[in-house]
Amino acid sequence: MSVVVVATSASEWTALRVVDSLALVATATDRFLECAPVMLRDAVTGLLPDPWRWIANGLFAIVAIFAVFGLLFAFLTLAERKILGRVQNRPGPNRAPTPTFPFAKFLGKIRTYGLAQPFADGVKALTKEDIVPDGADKVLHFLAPVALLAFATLTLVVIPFGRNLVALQLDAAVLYFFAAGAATELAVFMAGWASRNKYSLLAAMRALAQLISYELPLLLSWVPVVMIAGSLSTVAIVEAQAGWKFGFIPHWHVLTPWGFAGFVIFMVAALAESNRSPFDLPEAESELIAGHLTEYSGFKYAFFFMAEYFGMCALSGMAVTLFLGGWRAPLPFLEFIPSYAWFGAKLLALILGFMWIRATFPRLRIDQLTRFSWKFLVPLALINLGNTVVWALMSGGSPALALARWPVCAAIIVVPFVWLGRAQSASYAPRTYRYAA
Amino acid sequence: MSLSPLQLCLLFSSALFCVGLVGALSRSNTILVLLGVELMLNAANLNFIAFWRFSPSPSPATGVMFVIFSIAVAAAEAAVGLALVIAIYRHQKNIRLQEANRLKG
Amino acid sequence: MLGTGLIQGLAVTAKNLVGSFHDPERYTTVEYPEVKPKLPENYRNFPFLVSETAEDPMGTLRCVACQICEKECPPQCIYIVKSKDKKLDASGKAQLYPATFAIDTSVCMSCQICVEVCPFDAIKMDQEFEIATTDRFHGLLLNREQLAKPNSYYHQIHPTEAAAVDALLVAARKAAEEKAKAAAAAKAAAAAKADVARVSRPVNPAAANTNTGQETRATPATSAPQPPAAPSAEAPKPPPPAA
Amino acid sequence: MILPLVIIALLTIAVAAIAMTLRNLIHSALLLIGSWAGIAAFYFWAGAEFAAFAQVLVYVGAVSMVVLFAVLLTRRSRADLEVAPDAIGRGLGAMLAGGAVLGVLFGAVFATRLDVAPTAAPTASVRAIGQQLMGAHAASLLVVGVILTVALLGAVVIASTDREGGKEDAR
Repeated sequence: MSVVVVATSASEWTALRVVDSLALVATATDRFLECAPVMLRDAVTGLLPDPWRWIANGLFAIVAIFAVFGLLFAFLTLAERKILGRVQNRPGPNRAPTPTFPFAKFLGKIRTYGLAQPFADGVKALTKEDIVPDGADKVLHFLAPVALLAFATLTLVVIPFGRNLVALQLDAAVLYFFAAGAATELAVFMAGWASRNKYSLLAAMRALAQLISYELPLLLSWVPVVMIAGSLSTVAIVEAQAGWKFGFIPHWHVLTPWGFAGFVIFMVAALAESNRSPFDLPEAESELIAGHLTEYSGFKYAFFFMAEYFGMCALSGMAVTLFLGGWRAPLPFLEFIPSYAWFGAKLLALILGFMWIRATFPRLRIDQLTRFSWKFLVPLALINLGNTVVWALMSGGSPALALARWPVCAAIIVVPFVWLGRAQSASYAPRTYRYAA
Repeated sequence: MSLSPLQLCLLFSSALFCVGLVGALSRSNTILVLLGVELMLNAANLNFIAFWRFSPSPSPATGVMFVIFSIAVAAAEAAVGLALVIAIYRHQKNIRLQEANRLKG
Repeated sequence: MLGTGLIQGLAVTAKNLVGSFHDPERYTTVEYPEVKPKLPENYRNFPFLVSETAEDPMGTLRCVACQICEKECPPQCIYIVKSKDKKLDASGKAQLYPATFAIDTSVCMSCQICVEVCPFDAIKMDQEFEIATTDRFHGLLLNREQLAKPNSYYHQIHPTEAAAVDALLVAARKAAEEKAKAAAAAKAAAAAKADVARVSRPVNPAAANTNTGQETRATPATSAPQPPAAPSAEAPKPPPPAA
Repeated sequence: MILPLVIIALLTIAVAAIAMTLRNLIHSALLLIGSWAGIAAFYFWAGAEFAAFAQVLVYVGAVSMVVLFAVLLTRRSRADLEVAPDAIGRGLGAMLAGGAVLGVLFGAVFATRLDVAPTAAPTASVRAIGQQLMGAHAASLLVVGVILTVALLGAVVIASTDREGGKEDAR
């Protein structure tokens, strides 16, 4: 049922070429919903002659990604504001009227729980004046949001959104993901520097320090997954999490001690990498008046926003792929639901978690932020790496050994967590002031 | 005369090398000199990949191996070099290479 | 252990998230244009003029154009022109009335000094906050007609304060009546009879708690034990020298 | 086959050359990052995916950050803005030297017979690279690890301030 087309040559890297014909889809699954996206693509691009087809397939994938994630972005902004509102015991945006242009006379204003809010925001962003500061570096000022969005979008292409739904199948897909993601901090720096604003520059420097600090735990946290799965390909990693133990416990990496630790480290680092709330120092509105976003308005600002959500989606999607079994169903009898629906559900759950965290925690100080990474997350991720080795070595032996690895590996990660955590907690103790009485 | 792809690659890398060389020799800013050196290093890496790609009997991934090690060493070099730049700056309040001519602090 | 506090925090926000859906008591906001917020009684913004009745606000203004507030107003946003003629007030006494009474709310700083100095309880603080206008010069300059609001409205927005004011007024009026009666008795005793015209008071429907004429207000200065009214009551009818 | 190579090569060289002539340090650093990305594109063209991603990850992701940090931490003084009197002479000398090296290298490339048939691209799967790294090159990998660690420590030691009692914020 699983069709994994092995990359025959490295230069054949373009386009959705996982499944090239309907026949292959039919072997993949006989359910209509499951293969609907690929069938739709083939119906569109099948009209073209063969040499053009892979380009058309690639374009189709790009359009699909932009359409799906653009729409998702629009409604995630609304969802975020709604959730933040609910957490603060207020209803959130609920007033944007749905345009009823031809029937406005009869219908009046229809307020669909604020569902039209994203479109109102979009129109507002489009029609706002695009302000470029006088002393700004005009080219870089323009380039920064574009580059940021481009890099954020690049990361989306290697994520398998469903069975056979990956825009670009690479041998080293995970490496590609983080290589493309590493470039986003460059764009943030460009934005901060080009604005010629002291706050923006400070934000740029903070962004650099923060992103360098958290790149390390982010990279270290997924290495165990690659070790266990034995591949850097996202498709293969999802494949490695197939099946159920005893028929109901899925073989997801998050359900192992090392996988759980890796997942948590990954998510914390992902929060920092996507500049989300407890770690949103580069755009801290209360101290840096929105940091590198200060001098942006209109659609460039919308681009930054879009890139943030794209990055969040990409990192959450990667977490789903690496730890939560990708597009696989959690229970065998639930497999009738199409794979992309499962992926979407997991993705939304993680993003919801991001929003929940944003609604809860106050912002860290910059020294706490870097200390948390270097003194806590990085050592923990390294220990987790060794933990995985222990796990892998113990899994080969007798059943007793295989059972014993659970407490052993759990202890290997929990003891350092408590120990390092105590030092961390001490460092967050009430601040003593040197000069104040 | 027609150039083989390998020769094109070599021309590419030598041109890049010379750009780095001219930059490293002509600029007085320490950071730019360092960047020129990095560029030269990258040009050398290009050659590894080119020879690996077009060799008659490519041994598995040797060229890539070279490049990976080279990149790692270059990263170390960049880190130390830029730390030196900051040390120089702290010392003489600018980073002009010509003025960094004293061994004694 | 590190992280327990974080989980506690997450639990609190999760409780809010779920609770706000089924428990309207949790809401800290109201859906404003449709639902008006219930303002606290002490809320105030700009002054208004108290009239006895809602039917004839101009005829029953308590204000006698004494101009104390105009002189006391720190930003000088009150403008009063006295009337030439006199008009019977609620208590049936002939009084001056403001021919023009204007407050520039763009200048007013809501200090409430005008309310405190008014000897006649004729000016009070309003709670009307939807005062946006498209004309910043004339739209914010409120005239007599716009300022006048009935006593019942005052009771609506500041119930306890209005009750206290009315109680004082009633007490003052009673004291005045008694004094008037005593004076009348004395007069009757002294100068026999034939002054029936003075005695009959107009019977006002609102008189029970709003009959607060100048006369009743002026008398406590000498007779009634009313400390709050005492300082300003020395100059009853004519505008006093500006302090 | 050849066309992408030519485009990548010309773009990379042009970007690097412009970067080396600009006076604005940030601009030249950003352009150099662009040329590093161009080199990664070349690796990709040559079929060395892993090297390309490593190049992007290390150069565009890490080295560029260090460079930009160094630029930001070293404020430029007035003296840096004006052209030094010996700059022109030095530039000419550099051009001469560079031209000479370029001539020698080009001459060597042209003179040598390198008529290798462009066979099918050799594959370097991640698995093969991993096995090589852990097998034949394990010793070198260790040495590189040591070098990186030492370099990191050395960089911290060099760049750190040695003020007395500099522990004031270390809590």
